[in-house]
Amino acid sequence: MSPEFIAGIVVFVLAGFVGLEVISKVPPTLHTPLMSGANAISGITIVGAVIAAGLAEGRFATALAFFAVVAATINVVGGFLVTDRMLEMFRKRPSRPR
Amino acid sequence: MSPEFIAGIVVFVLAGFVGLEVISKVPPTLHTPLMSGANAISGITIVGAVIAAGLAEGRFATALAFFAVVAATINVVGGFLVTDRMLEMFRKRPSRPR
Amino acid sequence: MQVGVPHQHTDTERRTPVVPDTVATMTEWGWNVVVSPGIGEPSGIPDQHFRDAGATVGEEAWRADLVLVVRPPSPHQLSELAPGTIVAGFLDPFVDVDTIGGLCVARLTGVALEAIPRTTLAQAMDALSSQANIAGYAAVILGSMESPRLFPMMVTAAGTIPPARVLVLGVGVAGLQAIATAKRLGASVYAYDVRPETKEQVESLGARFVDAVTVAADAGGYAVEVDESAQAAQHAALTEHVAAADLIVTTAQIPGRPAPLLVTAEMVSTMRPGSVIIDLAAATGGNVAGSRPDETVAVGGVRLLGPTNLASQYARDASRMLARNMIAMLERGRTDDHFVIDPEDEILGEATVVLDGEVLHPRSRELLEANRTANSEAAS
Amino acid sequence: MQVGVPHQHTDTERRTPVVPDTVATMTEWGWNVVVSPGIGEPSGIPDQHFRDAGATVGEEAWRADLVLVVRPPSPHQLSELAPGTIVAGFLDPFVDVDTIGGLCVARLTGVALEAIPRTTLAQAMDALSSQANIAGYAAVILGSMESPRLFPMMVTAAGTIPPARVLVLGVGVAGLQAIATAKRLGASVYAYDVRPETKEQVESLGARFVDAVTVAADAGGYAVEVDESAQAAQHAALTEHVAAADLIVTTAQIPGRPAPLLVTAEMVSTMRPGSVIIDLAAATGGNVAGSRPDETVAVGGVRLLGPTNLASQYARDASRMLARNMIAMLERGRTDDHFVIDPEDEILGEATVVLDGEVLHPRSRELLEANRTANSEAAS
Amino acid sequence: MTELLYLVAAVAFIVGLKQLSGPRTARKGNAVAAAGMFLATVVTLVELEVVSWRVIAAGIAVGAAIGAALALRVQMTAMPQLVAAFNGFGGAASALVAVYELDRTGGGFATETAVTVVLSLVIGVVTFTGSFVAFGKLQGIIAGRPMRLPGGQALNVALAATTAILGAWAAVSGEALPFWLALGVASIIGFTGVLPIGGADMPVVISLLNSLSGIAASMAGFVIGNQALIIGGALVGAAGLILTMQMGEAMNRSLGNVLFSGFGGGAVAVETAGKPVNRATPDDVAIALAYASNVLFVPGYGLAVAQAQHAVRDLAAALEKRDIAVGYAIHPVAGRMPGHMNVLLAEADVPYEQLFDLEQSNPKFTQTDVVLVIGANDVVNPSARDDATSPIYGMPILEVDKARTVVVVKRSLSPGFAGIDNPLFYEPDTMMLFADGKEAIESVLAAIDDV
Amino acid sequence: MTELLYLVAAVAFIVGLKQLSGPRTARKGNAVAAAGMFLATVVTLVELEVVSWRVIAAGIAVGAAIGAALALRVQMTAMPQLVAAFNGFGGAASALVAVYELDRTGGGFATETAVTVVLSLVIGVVTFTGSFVAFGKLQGIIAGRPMRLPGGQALNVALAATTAILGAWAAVSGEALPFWLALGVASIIGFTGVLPIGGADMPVVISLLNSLSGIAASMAGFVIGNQALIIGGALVGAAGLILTMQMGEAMNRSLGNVLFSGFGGGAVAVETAGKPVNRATPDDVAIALAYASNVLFVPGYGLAVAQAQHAVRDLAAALEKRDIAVGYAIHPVAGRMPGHMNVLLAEADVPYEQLFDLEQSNPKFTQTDVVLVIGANDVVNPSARDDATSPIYGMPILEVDKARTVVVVKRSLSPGFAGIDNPLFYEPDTMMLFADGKEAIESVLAAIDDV
Ligand SMILES: NC(=O)c1ccc[n+]([C@@H]2O[C@H](COP(=O)([O-])OP(=O)(O)OC[C@H]3O[C@@H](n4cnc5c(N)ncnc54)[C@H](OP(=O)(O)O)[C@@H]3O)[C@@H](O)[C@H]2O)c1
Ligand SMILES: NC(=O)c1ccc[n+]([C@@H]2O[C@H](COP(=O)([O-])OP(=O)(O)OC[C@H]3O[C@@H](n4cnc5c(N)ncnc54)[C@H](OP(=O)(O)O)[C@@H]3O)[C@@H](O)[C@H]2O)c1
Ligand SMILES: NC(=O)c1ccc[n+]([C@@H]2O[C@H](COP(=O)([O-])OP(=O)(O)OC[C@H]3O[C@@H](n4cnc5c(N)ncnc54)[C@H](O)[C@@H]3O)[C@@H](O)[C@H]2O)c1
Ligand SMILES: NC(=O)c1ccc[n+]([C@@H]2O[C@H](COP(=O)([O-])OP(=O)(O)OC[C@H]3O[C@@H](n4cnc5c(N)ncnc54)[C@H](O)[C@@H]3O)[C@@H](O)[C@H]2O)c1
Repeated sequence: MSPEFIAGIVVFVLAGFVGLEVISKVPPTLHTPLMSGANAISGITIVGAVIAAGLAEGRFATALAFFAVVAATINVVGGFLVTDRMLEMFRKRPSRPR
Repeated sequence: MSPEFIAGIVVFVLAGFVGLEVISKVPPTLHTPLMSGANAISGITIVGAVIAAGLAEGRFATALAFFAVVAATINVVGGFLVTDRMLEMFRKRPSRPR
Repeated sequence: MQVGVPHQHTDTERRTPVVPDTVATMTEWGWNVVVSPGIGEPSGIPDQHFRDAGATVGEEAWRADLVLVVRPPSPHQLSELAPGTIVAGFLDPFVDVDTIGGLCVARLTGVALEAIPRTTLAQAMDALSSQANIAGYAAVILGSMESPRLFPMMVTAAGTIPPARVLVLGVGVAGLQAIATAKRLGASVYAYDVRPETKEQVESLGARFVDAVTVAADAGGYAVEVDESAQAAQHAALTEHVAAADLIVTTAQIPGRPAPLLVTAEMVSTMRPGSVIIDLAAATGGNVAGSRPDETVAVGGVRLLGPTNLASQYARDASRMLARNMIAMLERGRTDDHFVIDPEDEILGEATVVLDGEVLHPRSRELLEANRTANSEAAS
Repeated sequence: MQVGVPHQHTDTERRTPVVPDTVATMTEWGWNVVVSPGIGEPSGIPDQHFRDAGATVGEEAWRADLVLVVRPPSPHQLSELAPGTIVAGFLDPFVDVDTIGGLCVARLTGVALEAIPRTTLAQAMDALSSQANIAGYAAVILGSMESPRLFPMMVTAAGTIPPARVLVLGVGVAGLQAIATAKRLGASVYAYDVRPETKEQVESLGARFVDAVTVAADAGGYAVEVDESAQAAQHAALTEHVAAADLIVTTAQIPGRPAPLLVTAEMVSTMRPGSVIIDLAAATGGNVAGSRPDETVAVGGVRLLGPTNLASQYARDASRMLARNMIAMLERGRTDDHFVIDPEDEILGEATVVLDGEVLHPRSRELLEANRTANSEAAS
Repeated sequence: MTELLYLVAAVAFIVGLKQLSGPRTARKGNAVAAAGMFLATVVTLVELEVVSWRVIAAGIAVGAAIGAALALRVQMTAMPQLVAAFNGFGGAASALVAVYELDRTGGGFATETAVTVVLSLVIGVVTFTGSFVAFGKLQGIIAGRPMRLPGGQALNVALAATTAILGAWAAVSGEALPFWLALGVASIIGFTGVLPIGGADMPVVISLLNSLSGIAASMAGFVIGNQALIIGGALVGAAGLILTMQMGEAMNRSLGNVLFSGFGGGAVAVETAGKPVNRATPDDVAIALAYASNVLFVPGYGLAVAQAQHAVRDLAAALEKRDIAVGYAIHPVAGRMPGHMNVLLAEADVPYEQLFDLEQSNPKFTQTDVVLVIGANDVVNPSARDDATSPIYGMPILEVDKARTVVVVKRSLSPGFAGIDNPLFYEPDTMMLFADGKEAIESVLAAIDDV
Repeated sequence: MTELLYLVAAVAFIVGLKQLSGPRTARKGNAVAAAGMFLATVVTLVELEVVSWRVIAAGIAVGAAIGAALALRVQMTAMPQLVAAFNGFGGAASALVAVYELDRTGGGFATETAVTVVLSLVIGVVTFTGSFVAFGKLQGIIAGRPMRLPGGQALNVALAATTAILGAWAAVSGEALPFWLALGVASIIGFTGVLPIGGADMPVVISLLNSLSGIAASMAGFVIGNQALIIGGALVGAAGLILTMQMGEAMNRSLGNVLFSGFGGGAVAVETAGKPVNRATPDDVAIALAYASNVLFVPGYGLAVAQAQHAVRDLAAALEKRDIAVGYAIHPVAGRMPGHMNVLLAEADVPYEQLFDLEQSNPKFTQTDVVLVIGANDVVNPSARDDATSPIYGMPILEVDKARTVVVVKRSLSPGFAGIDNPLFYEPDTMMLFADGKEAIESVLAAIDDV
């Protein structure tokens, strides 16, 4: 195995632990927003897609890369936006007549 | 910066986050044992000391390496043992007359 | 319309069927209210307060279209009323044959609070409940006065006083309030009722339920009579609890039937001297052997009290609640400035035991007929 | 040693200074106890129980080495006792000059429970506390019987009954128990005392303290008399609370002085008709203008009760606690099978107001001398 | 330098995730994570030796337009399926990256790289197809009830085994074919794995697929040798797993149970007479309370049965500490005797000033953020007001349905003393917390400390 | 392969640390971490191209002997200083490794490596000297009270600045001298930094030094290019920091306060009349209760003042849920009126069967694991039994001092009604929890859920 690959494994394991530990007890009301936010983060694959698109040569490769970028961007942009919408409710309501 | 050095920084940051997150609220009774256990882990420098000792050539270098190994070993062996002693109290007492 | 509230106080009756608040409401409706002087005195309501609310204070309270009463008027009083007069209040329509007879003879209309159905809807008019509630409270206060024991537990420099033990038999409205009051005072409370659902209710007040015979209630939520073997089983289960009690409050009733005997003379004899029994069912025969209405009977060292109108002791609040029940009932029949009875109404219709001299309620009719039969048998 | 427990019951006295438990202890000590017949009846203790504990039941209770009493014997009774006899119990040694005189004349020894010091150490013998405690409870029960109001708040179908408002003036032992009992019954309780530390104590029972003049207590923890301007300020601060109260219980006392006047006639007149005042200080002049010992006085619609011996109502527990106090005191003086008084003892020495005809307690001596002066002045 | 900037982005993800898991910080956390993503993308673009900017620009423009439109248009109630769809795209992107590499190299990878290529292909495509099946179920395009497949779970086991064998072949052979075959077989697993699961369990499934899409991204990171992907993907993979387990717990189902039982077709423990109710957990109630500015408690007979008075008083005290105004609305016939509630609340030392009777309470409800009904039923039954055929029509009630949110604590949907059903329970603004009154209030109290 | 085995060791450290922070798993966690350390060491030895085994063997033998001897001999009360000493050795080892590299290379490092060499030298030596000063203070070799230095904090600032400048010089120059100078100056900081801090604050200081020794190890890892050191050191550095902050919090002191105020010379908020008391936190009490098999509550006037009756009842219920037997010992004159405690406990619905009076209670105490005294004072004062000169000599008391552990909850050491001091508070088996009764019990209740 290449040193980079091994370094990758080390990083993978450590990041995994961070992921496990960073989430403590989450109130159920936050389950969906948290899932949605995490999902948007998994759109990091956009970086891969962009790299591929930047280097792509040939019809098929370009098409692949294009779709990869589109898909990843949908995930990222849509994901963060929708999460924010869901979280709008977490603003303290002022006392008000209805 | 060498790639290894950068990889080291990445690993350092991630491990740091794991360290921050892995300790949640600790009851005060466990403060000292936890400190002691963590302290024993910081004796990981024994690995460095051993490497140095294995490669050391020359009086001064050997002496340095020797003392490094001694100091690190004290930290590791003493640290884990004393932690264990402190933790002996965490065994549930059975009902008993005194 | 003319409304009269006559003076009816006796040794055991201190309530009024109106309070200044409800008088003000009737005045607002355009009704003229006349109250007898001094009627509010035991409740701490001076005549002036009634005047301020719009009433006239005077002696002509019996001369009215609607007469409000806290107990059945005498046959003589009824006979002096103008035909068509409505008499509303406690009329004891299923027991007091004279009153029913009197209403018929004088061609009056009688609206009995006792005949209001015990439904969720009619609760605001349910004077039996409101007064039983007070009676339950009163029984425990009276019992704690009569008892030589302190009710709460006290650990003191002069020794530890254990909590008094209170047993409540019959857990209807009065029984529940008795439990609550005894618990408040710190007593250790046990209770029993024949209806099974009362177990949960007893426990919801933090008291302990005595497990003995239980029999499901009838459709109206009232208890049914139990047979002899079941009664024997009741007695057996209750014996130890009776013997251990410092105070017993009994409230068990079965509508239309004599009160069940729950504590026999033998059981009373096992009680510690100084113990007290308050039998709230004394008027209908009593739950305790030897109890007599409105008397105190000593049996060995045990005292048996049979108060029949304890609620009246707390005249101010009893009157306040009674007046609220009354006004809720009147409001149901009010049209413009009149009080009109619709015999088909599910509440007022039920409560109107006699309409213009005609007996409407089947149980009152039964009572009259039974009485006639008895009279004619006696005569023959 | 011969111990006698004579019958002393009156209308207002139902207690005994011994119960079977303490008789058994004395018997164990080798003392012979004689109790008058029927002495335990109001407490629900049959004579047989005393016998079972080792006592003789008989009439010769006055002929003993040690006579235990629940109230001062009459001078006549004292004069018949053999010289040297010890009389122990409530002797009213700072007020009742006849008793002190009687003890001297007959050359007796008097051990007064009233003279036991109120120290932490002597608490087991502190009968004033144990009886005041019961009196505080009794005052509230009595008040709730007399009041036309229910004490707890009740939200019901027949309207909302607000909680009764109870005002407790003087927060010593009796006052605290009165507060606790009224709170238990669900009343809304306010209290006031002149000693500042009582604020915390009142709040520790969940009641509200009325902020008015406070003055630090004397070294013994007793209140001191306040001057006229302070008294006026007290009255001003209390006026609104008096007017709002359904029940007032007053317990304020100053040792050796007449009870302070806390509720003036004018303040009484502002109260709602039907309100009740229980003045536990009536015997020493009363905290309320117009109250009279052991009588009920009606002022407008307000009733003033001045019971002087409420504890005795709860004869069983009052006797039980009193007997425990008594036995603790006797134990302190017991040597083998005798009861010996060491005038130097910090507790028994204090309590022995008269020793073999000689007055030891300074306050009793003052009393006697004041009386002699008054007599001689009257004579001259 | 790139690597260190990627590290900064990774730190933003970590901080963002942490903040997303607390109600107070969640919004900020989302923004922080988004900023990290922006940084990572910009760094990539800057560092890149680009052949064609056109493809990238077009791809980002199209993707951003679609994503934004969906995110901003869709109704709140359709959120879960939207997340599923987004997740599917994420999985697809990872798979596409791997396909691209496969296409570029023709399959001649080092063994360990080949393993990661297979993993990112397989996991990516399973996420893709699985997410769209979940989307379809929630959106109603595919029937929500569990679908029985021929062969049942055996089919899935067979498919998984086939994929594994194909993967092994790919890793050792250096040929492209087995990669493609593995991709094909795995794409079926998305269907066969999710179709048998009922609609009610979909949120848990989506969360699991979300975790998988993280792993896929991480594997894609190995494929193209990019640490940003490895770290970000691993983070989401692990965090998503924890979240999935917590969601299962909240529904009282283990993960295995959800995936393999096939029974989650809306099988709720309580019979809701066909009508849907909003079942709440103590945490939901705690959040509703914590974000209210005033709260009214409505006690009933169930409070007495559960002896929950002390717990309620404790909860009220906790709310007051947070400057939330509390009161108690007492119906005249709540409980089983006159003054029943008064006895209990006095025992728990609730100050009389906080008690309101019917006349005082009813005007308050329209101004009340949360009404907490504890074991009351008949006295809050709107049919007494609205339904002339109801046996209790005409009885005055506490009009709790006028409040912004109503929480009802009782053990089931069974009726009260009057024996009639209560339409309040099925209102959209009503949350039902099914539990014994005392236990329920105690758990809400425990949960409120964490909000 | 070495790297992956190091990774396994790192995972063991992570798991070990996590388990160490919970009472139930702490012992296991320690073992797991130790196993990780063993693995890392063995892997190193196996992979090493050794010049001389002798030095290694001798070093390990000597170190293990010393470490084991110290760990097993020292008394429980001397644990904190022992930890300090061990920590000092750890710091020294890291510094020595860096010195060794410096010696080997003569200072010609790449800039970034030079920075890490400086850091491991400096941090290592500060840890070393600082730890031994802390050790000396706790062991009584150096005076425990804060020592004022000439120049105060300015001196430390100056020293730190000098070190930084020397470090910068070292990083750019490629010469050995600045390294040595930095080492020298930094070794002084260990003294000047810790001497001004009072003995009472030493545990926090040791924890901080522990965190620093982790960083030193991590830097040493960079120096010799070993990931095991980087990861392990970073873990401890971060975890130690969190722990340090929590310890400061438990003592109500911020970290800055501890380091720079110089007032921690046993400056406890409560006047202890010269005698030491064991101050406990709610968590300590929670653990003591959770590991008991029976508990007696002793209420006094303070319970009434604090109106803590409901809280106590809740705590009792929580203990009963854990199968711990509870009861209440009521002294005849507890409170300010006869039956005072009864009123309150009845209000809180404590069953009468759980109440024991003086005669019933006293035989129980010797069998009782934990007695929780809440706002009682005179009635548990042993001088009434033991001290014939006491004004309350002869009063019967609740003999709580016979129990295994006594916890006293009150706001201060001030006396009760009788106005006299209470020797119970200074007993070694007594823990004092200084707080308002209600708040104290509520925090204990909150803490017990986490045990
Ligand atoms: N106040 C009076 O004087 C009086 C007298 C007699 C009758 N009533 C009648 O009683 C009724 C009172 O109304 P209400 O709203 O107070 O009570 P309700 O309508 O009887 O409803 C009580 C509810 O409490 C729930 N419950 C029971 N035990 C529980 C527990 N341990 N934990 C949580 N919930 C529990 C029950 O639902 P689950 O089983 O689903 O938990 C039930 O639906 C009225 O119909 C009134 O007319 C009143
Ligand atoms: N029972 C009776 O009838 C009666 C009558 C009169 C006198 N006494 C006397 O009163 C004493 C009773 O003994 P005790 O042990 O119950 O009480 P105590 O000796 O008076 O002690 C009470 C303790 O409670 C603490 N405290 C006060 N408020 C508190 C709060 N909010 N939270 C926590 N702790 C609080 C106080 O310490 P901090 O200030 O440090 O918090 C005080 O030391 C005896 O001396 C007895 O003789 C009794
Ligand atoms: N719908 C409403 O809102 C409403 C209002 C008030 C009362 N009620 C119901 O009406 C019913 C009767 O109440 P009540 O107080 O007028 O009852 P009651 O006065 O007729 O009887 C008192 C109690 O005695 C009990 N009893 C009878 N025979 C007994 C026996 N042999 N042994 C033991 N106990 C015996 C009864 O079960 C009853 O609980 C109850 O179910 C009550 O809940 C309903
Ligand atoms: N050491 C002990 O253990 C012990 C035992 C019992 C009583 N005590 C103490 O003895 C003291 C007296 O108790 P007591 O019940 O016998 O008192 P008491 O009967 O002499 O007086 C009753 C109360 O009236 C109050 N009072 C007097 N003048 C007043 C005025 N002008 N306005 C308002 N209130 C006034 C007093 O402060 C006192 O609280 C208290 O401090 C009590 O705590 C101590």
